[in-house]
Amino acid sequence: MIAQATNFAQNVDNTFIIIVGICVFFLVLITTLLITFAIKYNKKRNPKAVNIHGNIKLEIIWTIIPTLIVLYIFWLGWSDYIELATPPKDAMVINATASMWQWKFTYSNGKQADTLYVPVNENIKIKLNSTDVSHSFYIPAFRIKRDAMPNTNNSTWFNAEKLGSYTLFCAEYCGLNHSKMYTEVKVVTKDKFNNWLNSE
Amino acid sequence: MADNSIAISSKGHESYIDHKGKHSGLLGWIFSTDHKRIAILYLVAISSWFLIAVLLGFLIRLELLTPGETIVGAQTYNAFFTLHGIIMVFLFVIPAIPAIFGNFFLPIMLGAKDVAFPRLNLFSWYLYIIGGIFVIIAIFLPGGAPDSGWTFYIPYSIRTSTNMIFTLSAAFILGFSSIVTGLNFIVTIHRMRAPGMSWFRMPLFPWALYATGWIQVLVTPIIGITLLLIIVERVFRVGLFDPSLGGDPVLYQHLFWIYSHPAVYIMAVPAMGVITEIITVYSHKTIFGYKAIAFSSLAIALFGSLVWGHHMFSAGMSDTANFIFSLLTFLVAIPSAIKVFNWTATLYKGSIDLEPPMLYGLAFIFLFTIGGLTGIMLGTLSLDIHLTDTTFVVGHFHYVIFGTTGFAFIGGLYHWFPKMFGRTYNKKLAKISFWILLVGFNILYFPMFVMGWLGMPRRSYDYLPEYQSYHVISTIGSWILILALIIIVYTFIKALRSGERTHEMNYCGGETLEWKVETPPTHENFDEIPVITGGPYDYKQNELESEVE
Amino acid sequence: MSSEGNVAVHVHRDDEATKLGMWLFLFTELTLFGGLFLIYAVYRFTHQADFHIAAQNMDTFIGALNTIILLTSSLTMVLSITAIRRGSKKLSLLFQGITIFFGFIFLLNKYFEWSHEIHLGNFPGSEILLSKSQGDILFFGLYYVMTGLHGLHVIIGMIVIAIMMRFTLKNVITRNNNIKLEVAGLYWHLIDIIWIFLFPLFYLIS
Amino acid sequence: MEEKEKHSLTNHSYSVYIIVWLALLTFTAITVAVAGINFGNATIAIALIIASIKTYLVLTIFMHLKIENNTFKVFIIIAIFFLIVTFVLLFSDYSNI
Repeated sequence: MIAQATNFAQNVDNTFIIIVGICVFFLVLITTLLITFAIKYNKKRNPKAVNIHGNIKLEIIWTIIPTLIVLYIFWLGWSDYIELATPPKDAMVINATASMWQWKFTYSNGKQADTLYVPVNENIKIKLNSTDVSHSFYIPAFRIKRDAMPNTNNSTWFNAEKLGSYTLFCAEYCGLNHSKMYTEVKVVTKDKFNNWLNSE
Repeated sequence: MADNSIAISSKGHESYIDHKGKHSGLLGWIFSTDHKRIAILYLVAISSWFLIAVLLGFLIRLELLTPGETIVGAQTYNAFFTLHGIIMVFLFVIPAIPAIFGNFFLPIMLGAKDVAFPRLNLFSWYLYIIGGIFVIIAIFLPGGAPDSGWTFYIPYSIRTSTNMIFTLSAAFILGFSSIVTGLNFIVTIHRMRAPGMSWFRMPLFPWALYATGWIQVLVTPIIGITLLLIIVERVFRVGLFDPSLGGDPVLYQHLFWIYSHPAVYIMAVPAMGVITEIITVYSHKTIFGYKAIAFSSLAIALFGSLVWGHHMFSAGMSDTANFIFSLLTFLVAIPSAIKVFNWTATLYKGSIDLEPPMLYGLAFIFLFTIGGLTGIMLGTLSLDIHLTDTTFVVGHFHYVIFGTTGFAFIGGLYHWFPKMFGRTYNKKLAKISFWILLVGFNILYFPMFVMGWLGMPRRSYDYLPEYQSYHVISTIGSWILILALIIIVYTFIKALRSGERTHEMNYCGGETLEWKVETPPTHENFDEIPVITGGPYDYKQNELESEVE
Repeated sequence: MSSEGNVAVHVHRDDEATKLGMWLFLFTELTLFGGLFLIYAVYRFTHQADFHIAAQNMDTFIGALNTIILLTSSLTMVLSITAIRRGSKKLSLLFQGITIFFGFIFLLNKYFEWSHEIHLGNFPGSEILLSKSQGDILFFGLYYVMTGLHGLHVIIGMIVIAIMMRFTLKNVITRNNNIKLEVAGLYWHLIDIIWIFLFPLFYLIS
Repeated sequence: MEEKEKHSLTNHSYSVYIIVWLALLTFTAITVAVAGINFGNATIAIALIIASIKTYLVLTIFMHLKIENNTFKVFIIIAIFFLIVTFVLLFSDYSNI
């Protein structure tokens, strides 16, 4: 299973499980009905069909129930999303610059790196920029993704809670070596991070 | 339709295939304005493109069998998936059902002799062919095959040195062809219905085509102008979208998806129409909730045109836009759900004949349900952020597009093949290939959901070893699917060449007008235009027998 | 609507269908330009000041003159239909001719306007334009594309009317069968409508 | 009333068209005159409203929409509705509410 390295990731996974549950229920329901009807009302067993033109009550039920369910799901998604869309004010800012086909991260003190080093349990805001075409900043373990484009000001944020090293992809097709455009996020302790940041 | 006393056909008339017009031989086909002949022209052209695109898809899967280079380099792979997308979308899925079955059966189902503008109809086929030729030119011109992905995202599509201009022109011309077909169908439905056929006595396949026609007419020009602007931008360096000239790449995405999302409904709604016909015919009973299905087609067309933004949740739209587009997206789920429930309810107390078309009909409902439910996951904002641009999306739209349009296309072809050609096919082979196809399909596309959830980006030539097992399963699935398609193609070609001849008018017990004309239909379909006195799916014999009971 | 649908079957010629088809085609033109108007609206919204300044390059007089020319050509177009319906073939031909003439004058004006801008260096890819602000580049990009596409439509419209003149001469278009002229007129009026919007958006915002 | 108008138009009087043409010219003059006055953000709105009125005149009289049956009117409404909704939805991304 995929790592859950942020609190946000846990929320997303919970939502995912709820929705998968609803979806599996409906899929099983429809499939069971299809198979049951196909067997029970097969031509051999049931040579005479009965015309049923419709049933207003049923129509209303199966309009209203899905409506309520999808509105509920919408709300789940929106409430998680709005958290992701509003970075905390105190977040530490890192500039991420995408170019064909590599990432470059610039820290507030001017230090640059190809690998994204971040301290654990700290709000990090990533400001995204691109020097050429569209790219997308994607860390599956954090469940975040945001496109990096020239001439636009996109950003995203996260708070990594687990130490470790995670993959960072470019998720938007960007040409020849798009698939090679990945690097690592290293979540390290605060001390280690400060040492690294101030080294050299 | 219930009135069988009208002599719609008189035996012994030559069919449209044998009809002698102004020209003979091949010219009699490519200059014919007969809607049925045009449908056959489309069938030949579209099927050929389909097979080419399938081959490309097969090669893509083969390349992904192992990380790194398996059979081709990255540039070739990028061209493969770009062409696979362009050909499948613009040359197969969008035209397939309207241009083939719509052209062939819409006038017949309405009780008309032809579409409203027969010459325009032929013209649209020529546009299709010219569009196809442009794609071929784009592949073989020295600059190299296009590698921008079928979405032509700015700025990449301006920067790449490959043959974008021909590719974009191809899409532009094909869009025009699609508009002409849609326009023709709308007018045909308004003006050519047989006497007595009110709107609610019209079969549901025409209803679906009507809804589709409106989407085609209203949204296709927007992609037309957008693609034209990329050409202008490439040739004259006019500042429109290019960020280096101040343009906004997100605005390009908006304009692209204003068309391309409704395009999904141009693909799916006619397929739903085909499936509705199949379900009722092989259940031998009337459709459950006729009006609900008719209106849900319109509702899907309407809402479907308003949800394009859900392709761009991670692109940096405002939160307001994300909120609105996510909410509207969920509203599309409702008419889709209504359709699924109505189809399922139609089976209840039917007399179900598991002929090959019906198998495709049932599989359609199953696959569409999976496609729709995964669509709900993608419409959910927080999940979409994680899942977009991964193979989850690839799996989702293959379930939705192959699972609906593809299955409806093959199913519809089985359903109407004897009517169109006057020959029968090998049903056993058709059933065997169906099951292989269904198994292969799921093995091919289901792992994409899992991979996508685990973070595998789409359009990637290379991947990390941790994803390999899923890729291997998926690729094996593609082999099974290809095997099924080979059997299917063999079945049809064999049926065409040496299938048993049949002139049975109503070989499946249908009630709509195409079952009351000759097999194959005559040049002008009807000797005398029928007068309609009842609904399209009355199945009178059911009611008579139940009264006797 | 359903009752009218039946007439079509019996009458060989269905003017109603032709008109419906034409209107649907006009909708495709409408959304074709609609896409451009969408782009214009967004860029004007995001670069308001730049657009104001850029629009000062436009000559309101020529714009207004062209508006009057097109409106008048619309009048002569509709008068030509009236004339043929009244049975005066010559008058109809005269009005069609005047319409084409006005179209030509419109294009001539456009030509002088474009050459003037190009002379000033306000054309795509020119170094003068590239040195200006992003809003300027976008404004002129849209200006050339939108008026250019519109001009293309004027040319197509003129060709269509020329064909209609031929039809009128050959009595294909007659007092009782003038649907072709009618739909050609619809097309010409649509071109007029688009200009009605282009005019304030490019000439009157400075 | 409508029957009468239909009659007058199909009876091919030139005068209606000339009156409408004069009205269109007047509106053009107004829009140019008004553009000189600075209304701030309302300037563009006024210009577009005048353009819409002119469009309405061209649609109903020159394009004979007034005497067409309802199908045509519904068609136009669908097309314009589609365009307006598209504008509104697109601007949900650009105006920061």
